[in-house]
Amino acid sequence: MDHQPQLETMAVNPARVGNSKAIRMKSFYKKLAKNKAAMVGAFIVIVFSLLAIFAPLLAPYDPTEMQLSKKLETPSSEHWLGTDDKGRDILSRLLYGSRISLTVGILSTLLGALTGIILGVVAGYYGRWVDSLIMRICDVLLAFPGILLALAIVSVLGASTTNVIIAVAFYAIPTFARIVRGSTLTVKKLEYIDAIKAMGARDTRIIIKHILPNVLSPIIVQSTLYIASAIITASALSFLGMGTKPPTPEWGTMLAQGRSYVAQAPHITLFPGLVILLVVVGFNLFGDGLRDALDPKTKK
Amino acid sequence: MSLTKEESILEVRNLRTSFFTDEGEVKAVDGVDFSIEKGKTLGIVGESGSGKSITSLSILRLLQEPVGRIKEGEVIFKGEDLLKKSKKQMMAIRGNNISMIFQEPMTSLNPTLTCGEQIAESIRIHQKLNKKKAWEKSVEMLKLVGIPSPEKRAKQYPFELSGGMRQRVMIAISLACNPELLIADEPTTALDVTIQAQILELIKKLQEDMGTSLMIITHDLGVVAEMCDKVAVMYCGKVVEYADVKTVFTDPKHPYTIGLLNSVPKHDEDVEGDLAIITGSVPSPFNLPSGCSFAPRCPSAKEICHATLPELAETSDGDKVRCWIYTDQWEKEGEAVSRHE
Amino acid sequence: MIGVTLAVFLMMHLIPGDAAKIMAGENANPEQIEQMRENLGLNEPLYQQYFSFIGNAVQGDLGNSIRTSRAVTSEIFDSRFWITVQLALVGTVLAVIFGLLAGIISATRKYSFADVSLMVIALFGLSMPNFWLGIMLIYLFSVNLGWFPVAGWGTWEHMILPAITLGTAGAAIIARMTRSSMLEVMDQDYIRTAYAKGVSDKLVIYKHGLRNALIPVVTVVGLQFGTLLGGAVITETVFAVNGLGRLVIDSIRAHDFPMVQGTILVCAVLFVVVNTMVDISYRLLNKRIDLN
Amino acid sequence: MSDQALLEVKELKQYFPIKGGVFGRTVNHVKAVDDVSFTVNEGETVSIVGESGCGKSTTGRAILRLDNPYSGNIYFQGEDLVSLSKSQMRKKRKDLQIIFQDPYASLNPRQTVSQILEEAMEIQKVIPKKDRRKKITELLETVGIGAHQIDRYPHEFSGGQRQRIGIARALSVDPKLIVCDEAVSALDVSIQAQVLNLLKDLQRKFKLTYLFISHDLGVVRHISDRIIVMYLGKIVEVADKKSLFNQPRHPYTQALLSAIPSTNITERRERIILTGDVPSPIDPPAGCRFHTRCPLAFDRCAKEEPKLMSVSGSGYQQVACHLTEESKA
Amino acid sequence: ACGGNGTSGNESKPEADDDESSESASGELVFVTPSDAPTLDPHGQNDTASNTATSQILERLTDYAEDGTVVPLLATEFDNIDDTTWEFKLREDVKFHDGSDFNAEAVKMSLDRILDPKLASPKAVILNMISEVVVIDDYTVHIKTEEPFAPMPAHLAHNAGSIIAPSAIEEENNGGTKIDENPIGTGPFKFKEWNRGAEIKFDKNEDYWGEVPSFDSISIKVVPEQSTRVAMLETGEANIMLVGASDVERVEAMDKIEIDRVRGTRMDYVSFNLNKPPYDDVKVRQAIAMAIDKEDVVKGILDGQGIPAVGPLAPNVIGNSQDLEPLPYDVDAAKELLAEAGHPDGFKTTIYVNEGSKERADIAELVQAQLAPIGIEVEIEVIEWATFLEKTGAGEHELFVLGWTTVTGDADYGLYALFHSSQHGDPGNRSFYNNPKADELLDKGRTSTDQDERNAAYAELSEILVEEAPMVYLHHPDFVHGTNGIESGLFVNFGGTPFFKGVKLAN
Ligand SMILES: Nc1ncnc2c1ncn2[C@@H]1O[C@H](COP(=O)(O)OP(=O)(O)OP(=O)(O)O)[C@@H](O)[C@H]1O
Ligand SMILES: Nc1ncnc2c1ncn2[C@@H]1O[C@H](COP(=O)(O)OP(=O)(O)OP(=O)(O)O)[C@@H](O)[C@H]1O
Ligand SMILES: [Mg+2]
Ligand SMILES: [Mg+2]
Ligand code: NI
Repeated sequence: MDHQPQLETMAVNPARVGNSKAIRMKSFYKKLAKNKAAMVGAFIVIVFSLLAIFAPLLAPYDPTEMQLSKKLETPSSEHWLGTDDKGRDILSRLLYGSRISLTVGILSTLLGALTGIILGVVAGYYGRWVDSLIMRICDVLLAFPGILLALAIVSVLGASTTNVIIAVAFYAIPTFARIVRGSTLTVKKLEYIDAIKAMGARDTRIIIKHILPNVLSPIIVQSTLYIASAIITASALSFLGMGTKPPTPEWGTMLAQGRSYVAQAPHITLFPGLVILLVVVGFNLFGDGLRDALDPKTKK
Repeated sequence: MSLTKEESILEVRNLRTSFFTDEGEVKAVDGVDFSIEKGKTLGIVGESGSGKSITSLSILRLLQEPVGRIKEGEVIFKGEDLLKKSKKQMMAIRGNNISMIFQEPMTSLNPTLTCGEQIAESIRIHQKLNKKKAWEKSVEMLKLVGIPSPEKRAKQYPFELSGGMRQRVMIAISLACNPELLIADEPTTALDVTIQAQILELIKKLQEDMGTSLMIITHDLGVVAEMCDKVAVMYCGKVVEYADVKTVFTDPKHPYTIGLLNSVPKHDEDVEGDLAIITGSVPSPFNLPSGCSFAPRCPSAKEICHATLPELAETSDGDKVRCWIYTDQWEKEGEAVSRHE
Repeated sequence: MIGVTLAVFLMMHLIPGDAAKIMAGENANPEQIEQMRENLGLNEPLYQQYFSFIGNAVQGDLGNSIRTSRAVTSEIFDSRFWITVQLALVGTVLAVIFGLLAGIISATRKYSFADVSLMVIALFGLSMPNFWLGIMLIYLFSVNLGWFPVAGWGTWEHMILPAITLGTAGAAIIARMTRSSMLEVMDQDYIRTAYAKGVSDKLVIYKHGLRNALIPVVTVVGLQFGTLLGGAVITETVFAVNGLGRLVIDSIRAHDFPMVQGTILVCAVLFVVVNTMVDISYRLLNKRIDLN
Repeated sequence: MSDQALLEVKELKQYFPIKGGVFGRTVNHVKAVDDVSFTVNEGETVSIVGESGCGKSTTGRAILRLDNPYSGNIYFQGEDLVSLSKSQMRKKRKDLQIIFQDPYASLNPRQTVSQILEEAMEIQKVIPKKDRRKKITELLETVGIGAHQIDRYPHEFSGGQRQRIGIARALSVDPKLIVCDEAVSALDVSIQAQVLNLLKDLQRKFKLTYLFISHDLGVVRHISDRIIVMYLGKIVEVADKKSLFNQPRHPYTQALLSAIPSTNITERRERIILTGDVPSPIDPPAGCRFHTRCPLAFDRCAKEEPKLMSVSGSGYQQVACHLTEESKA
Repeated sequence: ACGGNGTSGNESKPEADDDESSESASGELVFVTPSDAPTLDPHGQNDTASNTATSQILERLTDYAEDGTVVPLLATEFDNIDDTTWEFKLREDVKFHDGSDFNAEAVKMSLDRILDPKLASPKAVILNMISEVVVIDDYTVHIKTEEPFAPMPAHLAHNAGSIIAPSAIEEENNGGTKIDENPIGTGPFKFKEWNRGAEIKFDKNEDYWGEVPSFDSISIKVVPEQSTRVAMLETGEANIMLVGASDVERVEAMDKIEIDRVRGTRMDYVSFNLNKPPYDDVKVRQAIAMAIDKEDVVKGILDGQGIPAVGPLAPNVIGNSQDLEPLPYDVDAAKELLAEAGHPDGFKTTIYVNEGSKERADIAELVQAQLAPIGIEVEIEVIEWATFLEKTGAGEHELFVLGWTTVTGDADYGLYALFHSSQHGDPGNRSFYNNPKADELLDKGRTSTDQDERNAAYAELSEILVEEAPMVYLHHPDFVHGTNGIESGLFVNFGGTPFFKGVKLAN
């Protein structure tokens, strides 16, 4: 479900930002490369991205073509992962589905993160009433229990892939805004910001050149984690009939539709389920690894 | 003046502690020898990163294993090697026989326990007093360290106290069980001078009252001069000079000690013109120079200094110095060579 | 709170399309729509509508459901609200218990087999779609093992599976959170102080470590409660529990706007209340907050 | 002190609001700097000393308008900085620079040394683009960093070197006044001495004026011409170096001086140990702010605030204490 | 919130005990359904959930026997005393649940109510041929029609003919509790409580005039998730459910589960909105009809649990003709037709389908897939049942999937409401089909007392309906109920309505 992994990640620790950059930059890649879990995560993510890109080349069948005579076939050499309740090739659907699910995950995160970043930086940098206003808005957004907000948005806008993206993105905004605001507040207090201000730099320069790059790393971590939960939220929306429309082979929809066959043909839910799990785990591992690598405090 | 077991409460011999990091081994403490006489005060000075804190943590075996490890050496406390003790035995010694005050009064107290509880805790552990008795004792301790209205303060949380008060609470904790040895790691660095004066005065007074031996770690030479009987000067994990406090300030031997003393701007005498300085900077712990670590910055270094590490050897007047200058070897060497990076 | 009501209100009123038209149906003639508009008070200016909405809401009147024409408040509070609150509470309790346990075990045995396997489980718990987990639990525990009833509400047995479904993600988050918070705390100076006092490992972990590590975890529990309320939509559908979540989704599908408005408002208010409570307990737990 | 005043601070107050209550209203103020006036002449070094939290940095920041002052005037070369608009101030910043305490936090970790310096020049447009590289090399040479290190990142330097880069950045716009906020406090003694020497050098070379903020009286004695002692947002004593160290007038100054542990082993002085802590700047004590800790305090101190008054002596000295006033009367 | 938790915990305990004790006595029958009844007013919405619920508590003058014939129920006998008058003799020993007597007056009040234009009952269509109900004496009524109406007894057997207690009707008329919440009938069960969205509870009627049910109560539980329903049946938490075709095979294979299969008079269809272009063009409709492979539907979606439709009527409906020539499955021809209609590249459209029925959702998907080759891009919108009825009744749809059950087993019912121009919208003609010729034939079939003449009219009509294709007639599914823990006695009529009064629970 829509987790709130933002709470798990740190805001920038003032001591960490400038202070330990030394150890940080140099050993970042090393640390990341050493973190086996993160590498597994990265591998999973990359493989699925490639699969998504090359889905049309790789998919053996048309993902929406029904062959009712071949419904619910178990995995065979012809249909590697079997067929679903309408005789569609599950492998092909999963391959095409990766495009949609990843797009939903990534685009919604991107959209949400971007808006969140802008709001967060503005709130954190200018403070005072701007800050109060933006943070109140975020509080209000956060006050709507997770998926309810998405549901309400989808029900208002209508169910479609685009609207699912918008809905999920919407929910991401306060999360990101808060993190960025927090980081901005700490970065803002650092002396190099004052130094450049004393130089006579304009606010825009300070924000774009000096604050943004230094608040980005928690955002990157958060994004990878959020992509994972976006995929799950999207699939939950599908379950409730408010997600992407059939016959779009979105993973969540596949999982939701196949659930009546859990007992007689487990493979048609097993595979989408596994794939969601794998990708989400992949993003999570990668995100965790990124966080650890970016956090100079982790030893070993 | 040789040190024997009878008069010294703590004797550290050839202590070596390393950290094993991604970048390689950091020899944080690399051969440290000193001893503390009963009831006396030893000061350890040196620049940041010279291994002062790690030395003290090694004594109490409080290093973060497995990253940091004591590789060799002996820590003889009252005739027994602490490094050979079991975990349980160590627990009984910590806080009871040897206790410690840390640098940061802000972060060294548990924010979720009241000051009284934190003092009472070590009393209950070591003196097996019941809750009420321990509490009374801890209030008494607070009074002893000069905190006004101690009953009230005992019930407060650390955040409700100022930095100076917190450091007093730390002192109360560490002295609660009448330790024989108190290790104070930069006890006043985070405090203002007027507060620092209060705390140093307090420590001195309590030490006299209780007869505690004291080991003070600091980078402030003034503090050493005011507080200590003996001084160990550290550089890059090694003791480079170990002597009586008077000797160190009036007749320093090691070029590093000399440089250090000269580069401190003094508030009580006028220095015209520029300060005397030590050129260069402390080498990276990953990349220590061969030979004497101070050689690259040393104005009088010769070839042998760059090549071979000198021993910590006794000079004629009883000081111990780790420097070739005070060996017979020195005369045989040629001109000074400097190898500045 | 005002923001919340305003947001709920605006969401329902500023959406593309005319509520009256939607409610009156597409083929309705203009008079009918006008009539509907009047009934709903939609031809008053927006701010006035908002104030009457607030005025009524304060008096406990959230309007009448279009679907059942009963009062929204009685639809919500007669039983559904309590069912969902119960479910969410039990879910939270489960999540907290298991999350904390796992987190502590993991943190104290860093990089051990137990740690790694617990964290892998937590990761899976985090990655598992709710409904899928629910269906799997039904098949495993109800159909195959027969331990719990499949669906419905009433006895504590009914609560277990939905609560597990609901709490799993929370437990996973809490476990991960506890672990990292615990590890961070164990790095603090005051832990070293405790060791230097001669405190035993166990006592250091539970008395000094856990107490401080819990502080950030408590906030998560509060926020988790909101997520749980959201998750109730799914859980209640899978387990045929007639709570708020079902009401929301049914109302959304039926375009029963007063009902959607009411339920979402109630959820949001509940969330805010819970978080305020968490905030207070947080303060009690950690008086440092007062300083900032 | 015949020089024309480069900087004149008049009745500067800096109150920070404390938000509280349900609606985040301002419930109180931190009176960080409370009615402070002083002048800095061209080419001299004026230091501000005092305990932590007494308002030293706040004063420095207010002068540079990093935080806008609550009230008061700041005349720089006769022009009131407080009345300048944001963009006018931006132009003025060329003449006023600041060096910070933390050699880690004061440089953007994502910029190379040359980028840091170039950006400074770009903002103030002091040097045409094509000459910048040359100027950067010169600057670095001046502060003692080799030209081969021009494209390195801050983390590749030691603390002392980083502080030098900070100094180079401040110099890059040819300022007249540099505020050094604890510029050497974070450095090890051996490095601190190097940087102090450098600062002195530069002052001679570029005719700089320093406003030097520090809590280390040793450092202050070494570098300053005149010294301002602050306590809890107020100036308690202003004097030239000699007068201050040889004949401190204010009881606080005296206590401060005597509290510093001395390396002079042979001559032990009697120390004045103050009791208690510095009171909170939110509710400072009435009357003389030091009276709660002053060993010499008497009735009047609790009631009446002493004014800063000149005292006769060998040099320039001003004290805010009823004692000196009474002894004079 | 802690308090809330505590108290409700306490509350739930005794409840649990109650459940157990009552179960051991003689038990509760649990029927699970995907969606709640919109109403418990037998004159309200005409949908399966409402009909199933109200059929247990309210009775009609007549009833359908297992073989499809009409038999007396609350009447003892009925007769056609002249062309336009039916005489019904009533049972004398019957009391309503509130203790009042069942009599002719009650019959008149109930029938008048459903015919009352102010009530605007969606079910009025079933009985609106009645012109007057005349009370002859306490236990005799005459039901008069304008025109001769042959299938009158069959119509009165429908749920719409339910007789409601006069007290309840009066209470509603006086502004009191609505029938919806206070349905009082004569049936073997009486209304106990309705937890909207979750559960409807009926208790057995101890004073039932017939054989008193052998068990205590019925619980109709709303369980939206199909897999949850199946799981409940499997564990015995539910006794009866309508098994979706896709689950039949699996449910059949389960240990304790019995299967009850009834060939239905139901016809599932995809309907057009003839008021909305392009569906006002017969060619478009034909094209779509020809692009859909009904064999596929039966095999793929019904899993063989049904038969493909040739026309609008199932083979067991009186008046059907099975030698119709259905529009062939011919994708190329369909394309051509579409091109002729001016849509060579197809178009975009939306299909509505109600939530909770996997079959219909599947049909929608299949339609979507099968229309894709002729260029029609279909978007599926899943809508909650009550809203679905509202929207399609109001003609907001373009396409929708729905079924029609000929509950009277007579062609008149199977066709009149769906295709007569007087029945637009809610009454049944949701395709807004409007053809005077069809109206004429429908009227003829309705009024003629000669069955041959009727058959001829319906045959001709069926051909027109196939040609004009106001909807795509897909198939006639079987009604398959799965039962667990039931010994005997479940009766499901050809309309798919289950009757629980005769059920014997297993121990
Ligand atoms: N946990 C650790 N991992 C790796 N290296 C460490 C760790 N702790 C300390 N070190 C290294 O050990 C060396 C000695 O550190 P130590 O803390 O003893 O210095 P110090 O003399 O106490 O300095 P300071 O005056 O700054 O407190 C330093 O080079 C430091 O980088
Ligand atoms: N932005 C701010 N908001 C609120 N209070 C502030 C702010 N900046 C400083 N203060 C308060 O003003 C007082 C003076 O602070 P300032 O930083 O000027 O002290 P300082 O003399 O520089 O101390 P230090 O030696 O620790 O640097 C302190 O009590 C501080 O807490
Ligand atoms: Mg240290
Ligand atoms: Mg400062
Ligand atoms: Ni509670």
